[in-house]
Amino acid sequence: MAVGLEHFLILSAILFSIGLYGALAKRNAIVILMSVELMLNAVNISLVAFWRYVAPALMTGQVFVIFVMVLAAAEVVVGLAIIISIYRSRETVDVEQIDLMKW
Amino acid sequence: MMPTEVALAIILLPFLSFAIISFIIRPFFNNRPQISGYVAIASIGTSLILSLWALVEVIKAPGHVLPMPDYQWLAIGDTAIYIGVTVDALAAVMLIVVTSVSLLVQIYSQGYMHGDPGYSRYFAFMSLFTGSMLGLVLADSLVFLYLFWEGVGLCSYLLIGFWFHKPEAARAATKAFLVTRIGDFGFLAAILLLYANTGTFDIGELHELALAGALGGTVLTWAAIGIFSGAVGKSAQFPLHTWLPDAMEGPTPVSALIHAATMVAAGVYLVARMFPMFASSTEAITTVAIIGGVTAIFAATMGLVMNDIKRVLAYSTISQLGYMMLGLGAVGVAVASGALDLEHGLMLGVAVGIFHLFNHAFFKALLFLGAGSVNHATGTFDMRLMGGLRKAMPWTYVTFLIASLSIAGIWPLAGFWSKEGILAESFHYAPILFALALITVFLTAFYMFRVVFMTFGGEYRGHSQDSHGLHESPLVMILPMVLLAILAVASGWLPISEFLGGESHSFFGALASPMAWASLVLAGFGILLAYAIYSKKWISAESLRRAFAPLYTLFSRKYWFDELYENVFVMRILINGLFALFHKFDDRVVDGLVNGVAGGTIVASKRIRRVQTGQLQLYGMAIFIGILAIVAVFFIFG
Amino acid sequence: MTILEQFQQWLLNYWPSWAAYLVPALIAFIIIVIIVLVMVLMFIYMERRIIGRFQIRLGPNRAGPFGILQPVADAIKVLIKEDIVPIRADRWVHYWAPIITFFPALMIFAVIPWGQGAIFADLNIGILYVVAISSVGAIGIFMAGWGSNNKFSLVAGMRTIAQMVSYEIPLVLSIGGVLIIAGSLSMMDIVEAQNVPFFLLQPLGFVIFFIAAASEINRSPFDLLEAESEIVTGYHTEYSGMKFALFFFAEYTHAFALSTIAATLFLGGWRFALLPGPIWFFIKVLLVFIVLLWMRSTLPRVRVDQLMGFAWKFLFPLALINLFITATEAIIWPGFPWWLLFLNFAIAALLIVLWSGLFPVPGEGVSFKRYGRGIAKGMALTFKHLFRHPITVQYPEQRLTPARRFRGYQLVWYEDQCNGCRACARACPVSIIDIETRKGEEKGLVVEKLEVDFGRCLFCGLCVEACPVQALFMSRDYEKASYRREALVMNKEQFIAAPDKRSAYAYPDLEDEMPPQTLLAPPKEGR
Amino acid sequence: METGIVIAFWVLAAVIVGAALAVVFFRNIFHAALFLVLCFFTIAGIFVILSADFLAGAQVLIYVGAIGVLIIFAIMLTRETKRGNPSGRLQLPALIVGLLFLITMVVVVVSTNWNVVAEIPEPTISSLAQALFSKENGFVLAFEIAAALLLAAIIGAIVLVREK
Repeated sequence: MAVGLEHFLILSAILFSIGLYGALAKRNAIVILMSVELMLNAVNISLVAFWRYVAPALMTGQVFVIFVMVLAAAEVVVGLAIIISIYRSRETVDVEQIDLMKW
Repeated sequence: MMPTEVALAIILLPFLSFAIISFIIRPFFNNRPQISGYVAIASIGTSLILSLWALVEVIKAPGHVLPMPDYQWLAIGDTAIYIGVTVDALAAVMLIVVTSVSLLVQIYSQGYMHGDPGYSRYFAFMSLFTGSMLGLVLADSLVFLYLFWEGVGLCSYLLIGFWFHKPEAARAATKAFLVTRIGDFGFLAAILLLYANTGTFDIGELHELALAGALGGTVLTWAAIGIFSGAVGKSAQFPLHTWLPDAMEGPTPVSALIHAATMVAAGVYLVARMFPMFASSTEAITTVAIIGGVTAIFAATMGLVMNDIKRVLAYSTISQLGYMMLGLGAVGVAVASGALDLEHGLMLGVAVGIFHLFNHAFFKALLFLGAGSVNHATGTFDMRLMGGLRKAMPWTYVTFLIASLSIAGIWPLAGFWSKEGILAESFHYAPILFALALITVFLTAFYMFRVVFMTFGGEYRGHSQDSHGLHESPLVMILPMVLLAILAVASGWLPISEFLGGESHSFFGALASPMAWASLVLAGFGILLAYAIYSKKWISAESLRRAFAPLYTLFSRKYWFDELYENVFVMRILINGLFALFHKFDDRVVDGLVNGVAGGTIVASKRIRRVQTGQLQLYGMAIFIGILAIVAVFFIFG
Repeated sequence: MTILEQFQQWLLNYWPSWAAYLVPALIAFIIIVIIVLVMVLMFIYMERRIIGRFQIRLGPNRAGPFGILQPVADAIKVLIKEDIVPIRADRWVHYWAPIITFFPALMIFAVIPWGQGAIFADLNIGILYVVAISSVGAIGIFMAGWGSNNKFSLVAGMRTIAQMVSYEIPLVLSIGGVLIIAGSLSMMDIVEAQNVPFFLLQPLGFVIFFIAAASEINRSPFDLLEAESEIVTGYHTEYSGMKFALFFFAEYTHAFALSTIAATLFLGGWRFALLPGPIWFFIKVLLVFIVLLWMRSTLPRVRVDQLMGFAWKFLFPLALINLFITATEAIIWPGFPWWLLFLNFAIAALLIVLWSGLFPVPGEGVSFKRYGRGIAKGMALTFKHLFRHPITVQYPEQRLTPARRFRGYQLVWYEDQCNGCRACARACPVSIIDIETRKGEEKGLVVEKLEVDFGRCLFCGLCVEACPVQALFMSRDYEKASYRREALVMNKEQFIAAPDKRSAYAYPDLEDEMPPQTLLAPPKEGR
Repeated sequence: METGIVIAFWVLAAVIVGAALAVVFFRNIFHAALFLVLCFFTIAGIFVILSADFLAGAQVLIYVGAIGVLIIFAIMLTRETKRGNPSGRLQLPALIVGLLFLITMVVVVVSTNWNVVAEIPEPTISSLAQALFSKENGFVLAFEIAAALLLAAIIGAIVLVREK
């Protein structure tokens, strides 16, 4: 049994769903951030898999992965900065207690 | 052949300097404001040179018209609005007037405005104004023209209220703006009316239509009257004259440039530009003529009794503008009645009016600059606190005197020629107006020399301690005055009239006509009277005042026009009448509607806002549920 | 086609493919591990010896010839120690930390070209792989800091992360210059490209790389994460035994790895005249390492904020500028002719001087005028020491002659001189001299018993001074110890006169017959 | 070779999924973060299998070396480990949504027939560089924008975090 495109896609699907669950269910902002990272990585896997199996000729898939990485880095930097400053002001990173933006 | 870009450059240069001053110099070099002065002067100087070039080209050009292409400005559906510039004789002359006077005035302002905190702002506005005025002059379509028309209106507002910290200045600015707005409304209405009927804004086409009679009589009349109302507003003609005297709150150079030489003349220019249209409607042109005549004499009478030198000059400006209108009107009436053949008549009318405008620009600007210089020395505009400045400031005195003689129409100064032309035409075609004109000549001479004698003759009547502080103004102010004085003497000798298509007049031959003598005699009489009263005190002003008490009060209270407008129109009719109604309507209906809607929204949002839990995860959940839903839809129906 | 691959190809003829691929790989791996182990032990030895020489000491020289077995002894010592885990520690993290610290350092060697074709895997992302892997080590160290539940370790961990993240940037940027010239990421290609060693074409890059690397592997002067004076011994305070050994090992492996990388990227790898490649390679590696030691033995540790400031305000901009300049040169002179090195050296010197001028001395930055010259002087001094003779005294074989008036252990007593006047006993402030006399027949008094309790002696020498007949002397003997208290009580038999033992204390006229005092070790037999 | 890849894939996949689950379900955030790092690392392995070598390196460098470290750092700055890693009110619905999502994606993946091409791509760095930087049909603009984005992010982070 050879490993095909579907394997990688399903792997990324699983990873994505796990990340999704974490992002939706967890209360600690940092864990949510980590889950988001998981989702991004899942996307990367599927992108690379598509590149490898569908269009090895043009590098668009890999280029996209690179940009995803850049975005992930930026997102993590800003996100953690926000979390830390929230922690400074409110002594918590529990998203259920950070609801200043409700009605 | 002159490229179109040059014509555009003439307009754009001042705008450029405005931009430079207000966006670069004011923010970044505010500590060295004089730069902005230099920038403005450089730009306007360049446009002056270009205008001279344009003039030369026009003179060389056949029919004195330079063909210029039009540019599509905007297209609404399939109707495109074209804008472009016309450089013909009229425009060329106006260009020279505007640029030269503006240049001199700005040079003068360097001295006058020196050390003013708003120095840069001042020059920015001046540049903006000059640009708008040039655009107004060169515009060949009514839309374009109206654009710049409002532009100059704005600039005049800004510059009248330049010292906005003075409440009366601010009030005067508002007043000027509103009063002219009334006229502009008529103008705009006329433009729309014309467009509705002809489908074009292009002045040339409109003229052709008008002369061909394609434009219906009433429409034409109303359009012309509407346009004229705009002119009335800008040139402060009879019903709407009240703003100009108050406009003297602005800096004196502003008054010299805007409220004497150029902007107020824009009304006259407008009538001249649209002259064929006026000339083809008897009612319209008659209105012009009558309004002009009435304004001329009626403003002059008020000028008799003012004590504020600038106000006197303001009234004289109004009356002189009336004069020009009168000239245009007189010829126009003749043309309309067919007493004068068409194209010669058209030429003639424009020539008569604009020639006087041309001369008037110079000597009136000079008069204002003189007043400014006097004020620079004495710090007041009240003539009762002046006197005896002849010795203190000889240059100002001489130039002012020349200007006064010129405006009084003394041969061979500039004023004489144009005034004589107007008198001649009005004599031929409109005797009644001629009578008014003659009286005005007398009055003009009288009040001008009243000013001269009260200001420069006799002894200094101001506070004695600063009598020795009197001094001549700096060179930068004197120089433009001298130049203007030369123009005020010589501008009449230029063949402007023929250039515009009017009759030529030989230098001495003019003295042959009785008209000239009549005006000269009247003017001389006026001067003598003034001399008798205000210089030699043979006749005491007091006794005269007592003798003509009712008239005096009438004049000095400006025929109660301000009160009329303030109390009757504004207070009674508008505020207590119309506006009250509107207010009720607003209160009941509009607000009711709005509040109802708002109330509803509030009530609804009280419920709906519960959705906004502020829990990011809930939102994310919603998003993904949505995605799932979409996918499901695809699976089911796709 | 590396040697390994050739081997695999050859094996494919005989073995099934998986074995043919796996076995040689394993062998190569083992070889590399062995090389690393040996080199690391050698590094540890070298470090101690060479730093010793830099500081005019002898390093450890007892275990084995020239003390070459010292690291082995240390290893054994460490390995048989008890493995202590703090009670409140996060055992799991505490356990994995040393492994995660060690393995990245080991994995780096997968792409190091030891010689022509002698490379484990010639990845075409070689240097990227190196950078990526070496950035993993930080996590291990941080795990150690966190896991051992000790605030000093935690602080060390924080410092490490901050330091590594900061210095990784100039490191990578300085490598970028090399990559531009070489036009490839593969280590092999980079070595092949170095007809002129890149430290000539990239002087500034080399300096930056070297400093950043020294900081990456936490060598002094950047060894803040184990600043004894501030945070006990940093992240491995709570480690002992095997785990500590792993950390220790990892540190030297890392040092070795970065030396090899420096040799590969900037010093032309295994390429040089006559000698075979690998030898040159190791020579260069040792050279780099020795420079590291040189720095360590010279420069004091920097302060943490200075550390950050140095990375961000000095190295980072300079690395950027260097990259820019290199790229420009790549556009103008694509071939990178050799004479470019003069230009680059000039640029480097200029940039360093100018940029350091940006930091005024009172501020936190470096200023070339002050610190640059200071550092240069220090390095020069330690370098001179390298050739000086060590002053260490090899004690048992080698002794120092004490001062001539040394008031040493025990007394020297001339019985025939003594007249038993007991002056010494009376003079002794602690009265430890117990002397008994009896009437003698041929002379006055005969000393029956003379006992001194040297357990209480002050060596004040008053007894000697008090002796009227020059019968009592201090001795120059300083090495006497005994396990039993009684042995310290000495009697007159032990005081028998030995002229060579007596000290000139209180008898200046004896001085000239005595050997001069020796302070440093005598030149010749210093080993 | 092929079998090796297969084995590697299954091992890596198992590790990835396990680590991801650990990230989500571990009580100790620090451990969760470490498993996140492990997950990143193994994903780099997956990239290697997919013969995207450069991406593998970049993955390790960026995710393990930078992002992982940052997250650990943040965990330590916000001392939340005592509170552990609790689940919120949405735990169950989140689980359901996640599972549904997984199912849909798997279904989609399986039901689509991908036109897979057989060719094995050669080492990709140079072609990747071409794709990134070549002026025509390259991603230069996007690249520059990404750089600008990073700069903005850095500055924003500094502004956010530093004490006034």
